[in-house]
Amino acid sequence: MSTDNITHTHSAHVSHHFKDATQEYDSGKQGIWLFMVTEILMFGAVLVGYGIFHHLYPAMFSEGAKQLDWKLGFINTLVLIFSSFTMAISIQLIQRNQIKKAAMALAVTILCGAIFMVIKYFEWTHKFHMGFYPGRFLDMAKTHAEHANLGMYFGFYYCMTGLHGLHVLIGMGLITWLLIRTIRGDFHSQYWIPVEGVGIFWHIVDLIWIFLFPLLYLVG
Amino acid sequence: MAANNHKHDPNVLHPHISPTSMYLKVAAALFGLTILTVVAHQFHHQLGAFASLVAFGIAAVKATLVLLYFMHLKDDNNMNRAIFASGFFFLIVLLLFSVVDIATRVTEVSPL
Amino acid sequence: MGHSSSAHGENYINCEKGLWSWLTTVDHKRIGLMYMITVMFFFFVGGVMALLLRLELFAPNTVQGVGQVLKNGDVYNQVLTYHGAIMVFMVIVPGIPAILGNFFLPIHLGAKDVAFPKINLASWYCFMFGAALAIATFFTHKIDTGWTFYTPYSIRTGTSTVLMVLGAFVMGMSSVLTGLNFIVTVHKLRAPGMTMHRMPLFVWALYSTAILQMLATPVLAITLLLLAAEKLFGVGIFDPALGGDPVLFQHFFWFYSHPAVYIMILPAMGVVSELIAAFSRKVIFGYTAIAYSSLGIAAVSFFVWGHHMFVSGQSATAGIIFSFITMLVGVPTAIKMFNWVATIYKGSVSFDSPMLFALGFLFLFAIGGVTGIMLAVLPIDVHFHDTYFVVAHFHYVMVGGTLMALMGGFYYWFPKMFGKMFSETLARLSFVFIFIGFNVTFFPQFILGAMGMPRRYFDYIPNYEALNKISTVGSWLILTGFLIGLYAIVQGIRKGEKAPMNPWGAKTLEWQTSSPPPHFNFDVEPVVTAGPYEYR
Amino acid sequence: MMWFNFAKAQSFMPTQGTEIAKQVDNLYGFLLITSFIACVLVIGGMIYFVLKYKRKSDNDKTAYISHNTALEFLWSFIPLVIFLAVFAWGWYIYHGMRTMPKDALEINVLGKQWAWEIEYKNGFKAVNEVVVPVNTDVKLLLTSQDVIHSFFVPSFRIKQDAVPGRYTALWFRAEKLGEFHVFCAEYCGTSHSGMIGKLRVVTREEFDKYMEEGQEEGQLPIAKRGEKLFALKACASCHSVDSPAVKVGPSLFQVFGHEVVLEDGSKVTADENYIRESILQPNAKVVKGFPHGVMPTFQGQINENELNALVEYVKSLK
Repeated sequence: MSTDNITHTHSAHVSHHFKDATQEYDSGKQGIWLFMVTEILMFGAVLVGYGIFHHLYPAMFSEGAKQLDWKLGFINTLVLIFSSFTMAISIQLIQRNQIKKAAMALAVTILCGAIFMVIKYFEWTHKFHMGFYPGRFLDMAKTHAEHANLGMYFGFYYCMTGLHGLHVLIGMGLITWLLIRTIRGDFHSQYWIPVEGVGIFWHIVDLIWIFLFPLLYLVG
Repeated sequence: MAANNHKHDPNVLHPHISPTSMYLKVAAALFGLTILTVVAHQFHHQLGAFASLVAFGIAAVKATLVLLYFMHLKDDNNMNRAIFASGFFFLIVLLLFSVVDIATRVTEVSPL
Repeated sequence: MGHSSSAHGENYINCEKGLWSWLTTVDHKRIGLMYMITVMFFFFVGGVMALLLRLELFAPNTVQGVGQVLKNGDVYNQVLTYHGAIMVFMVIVPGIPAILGNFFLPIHLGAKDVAFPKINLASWYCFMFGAALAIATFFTHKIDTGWTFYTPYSIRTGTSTVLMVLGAFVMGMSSVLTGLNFIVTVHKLRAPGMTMHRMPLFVWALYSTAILQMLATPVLAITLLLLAAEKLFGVGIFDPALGGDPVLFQHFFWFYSHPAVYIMILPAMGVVSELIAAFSRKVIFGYTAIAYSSLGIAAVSFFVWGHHMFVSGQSATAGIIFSFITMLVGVPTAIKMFNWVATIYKGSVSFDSPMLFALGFLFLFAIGGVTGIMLAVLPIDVHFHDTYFVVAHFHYVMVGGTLMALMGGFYYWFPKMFGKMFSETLARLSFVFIFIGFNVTFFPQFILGAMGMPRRYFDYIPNYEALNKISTVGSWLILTGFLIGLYAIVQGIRKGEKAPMNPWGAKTLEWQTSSPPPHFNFDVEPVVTAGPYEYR
Repeated sequence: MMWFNFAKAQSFMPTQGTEIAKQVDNLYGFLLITSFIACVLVIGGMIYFVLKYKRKSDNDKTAYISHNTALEFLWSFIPLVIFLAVFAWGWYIYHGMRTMPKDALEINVLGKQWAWEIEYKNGFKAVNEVVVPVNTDVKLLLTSQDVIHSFFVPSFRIKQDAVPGRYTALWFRAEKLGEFHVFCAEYCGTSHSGMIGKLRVVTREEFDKYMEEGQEEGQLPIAKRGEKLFALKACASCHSVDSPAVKVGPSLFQVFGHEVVLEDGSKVTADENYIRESILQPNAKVVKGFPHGVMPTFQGQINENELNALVEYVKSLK
């Protein structure tokens, strides 16, 4: 613990309508968790749809899952977990006032996000190339699809990975903003709530991928 | 963490700082579990119906690790835990009632 | 308390000047007023649409063209869709929480502001942006899906549904942000001594509403996104052509939209609790029951959405379960009604215009409530579903309930918001016109529904003519009432007498700061020692 | 039970065409009366209290009654009991509504924008008219070819959505002879309110005769067949045939042999080939003042014989 360099100037970070730093910190944290609930419900509703249709058309979903390359999904899972680790570490480093290292950790996190997106990009373009478009645009002749409604599987695939990818991009944007502020010296052992907030968001993105990976690539 | 500690000035935060070793251990566990998922998948023909159960069981364990250690729910207050749990609760409600409808659609008789 | 900064005349309105200071403000009071102006504007637009619909229905198109006001069925359907979508997403849902809630929730708690003032402002911009997207469809391809966007119609119709659902999505964001702010404010920013059980019932209602906003809106958001994806990329989830299920769309939609009904009515109930207590000068009867019934309604409302789908092709089993749980939601609602009436008992009742609106609310909500129970009964709903009976029912609840409470609350807090008094005569006159006009408009629609007239009809068989005529005439009375009300407001703001600190003699915290309140609500942070309705 | 019948008379429900309708009306009557009593209690109590406890002076003392547990329990419990009783009653009737009788006469109903297409088991098709024998169990199998519609017979108190991609079912046993309205109760677009059919309840003999006549349809004159087809394909939802009035599309009354102005201002005579082309490729030559792409193409959906019949029918509209 290196909380010894506290000075009272830090309380200048407390907004006017809060009494003290504790109240502000607790409020901020609660707000973030509330927002995460909306994320869970949003993704969860698609998962509910996925679950229902998977149950109705197991063979079709199995055919769809076989078209995906689990190795890419596997690599992406590892990349995201590693980025989650660096994100968590960055907060801990800021709490210990090791700002430079924290900035490094944040930069690595952004890099991991970028790697994830690049792999995703190649996955998607490959699928397009093969004719696996979503829904009714799926090229039945080119893909030799056995099930007439295979497009629905890819509908789910693109919706889920697309929405997730969008979150990765938003997360990368937010972390870039954090990185700039970290380098500028805005964060320290008495003020890190934005880092923690974005961190929780980033972990949620990771968490969702942890479920998407077996759901889309492995189960069939 | 940061619970109102009357001995201290509330204007000074005393975060609960987890050691780096803890993060490393959790990350290693997550990596290991991911590999385990893939290994289990190689035997999905033998596992049959259990294949998806195993895959989601492992995913659930991974998710719990992330929640407890990376997102610090382990050290957080009950309110935030309840808030987060409520999301899953209402998700289950959505699933349950939709399934009740879809699974009992019979045109001939009202079963109840 | 009781210190006043009005001595040197500085308040939240005049502390900063210029349009820019309003557009960049993070003051919850100013944001409340900005919501007020925008919501009033959209209410006007939606109201004009309603008048057009009623005008069209004045007569059936017996001989081609005669009795026809709108060009054809398509135009009618568009007007109907905009009326529904605007009134739901831009007026009733944000109505009370975003205007009165934003303004008074922090003051009621003795706080300086909501927990996240910048997010509060962002929520207003989200609302404006979403509304702009929705209104933009008006200038591209007008939408005609109805506000419910049912698939597969919404996928097949060649209109700009995507833009509209994106608009609703962004407005949903705004709703989520407001809810998030309120929950954290209630949890974390209460003044010393302000325990949860000393909060005014309006705050309890807003708190319950905020929980609904947080938990229900995301599902609507994803449903609308999936609908947009369906329309753009044909993903097939809701499209029967690919094995998708249009009824599943209805499940997802009503998972939000039923709780949304309570998002609309719970704050109104909160306002009414305030009004009844203040104008009876009496402690509210059954504070705990009212407070927890709000939470109860919020919780149970997530389990009843299927009662919108009794004839949709949903299974009989699901229908029966949903009908049963719906009955349970009736109980906390009934409790509130009885508690309000019991509060009046042995009170000292004044008939100031806000109280008239509150009594009007009780009257109309009683009718809306009992017809709601009827609609929850399976075989009755099979007959009434999608008829004018339903239209009448939800207008009794949404307009007779929410809008009456909004008007009542607005007059009640007008002196505090603007520091001026309004003309009591005009306000009462406006009430009389709205109340009578409302009943003339919507009561005949119950009968029309019983007779079997389906809703969303551009034209009807001659049997239904007489009642439709009455209904249309009623809509003109409502218009008159609202115009008088608008005049009363404008006149009050411009020329009203200076308002005292506590014109009604009420006990909640907002009446213990100056009118209008100072920038940070209180000169000295209040310390609370008693409940909100201690009239002894 | 005078008062009960009185309440029902005030309920404005349409004719009771079935036994189920009577059951529904009884429950509705009960609900109306209980609701009325509840409203009188609440609204009456409210009015009585506000008048009795009207403010006399600004210093009125009010009673401090914060709660009353017994009272609160009562007014939670009594409504709960009533609600549950009403639910159980409703459940009983609903069970009857949703349990399909065995050996019922089955009729297929297809909803489409904006007409009901009825198909009997012997292959006879009709549009917007369901004919059923009296005192017979009838089961309707509903589906839709485009969007969701809802088959609603107010006099029978029954309603069921017709959902594309699957079947839903509905049954009734008509007890009264006569004609009843069939409405579409689920919003389905432009002519939603025009999607009105009739349900004709006839005697067994008349029904059998109707079925026979339907089978002899093949021997009708060609223009008559065209007329039937015109109704069957729901052309009548958009084109008027007996007056120049405009519905969704142009009127076909007295069109044949006359010149029509197209959207580019050019003129064309409405001869057989123009009508044929307008049926098969509706967007090829659109009449001035009408939007593109509204009329669906019938290419591949009707055969040459049917096309002939339709052209002949349009020719006959004088």
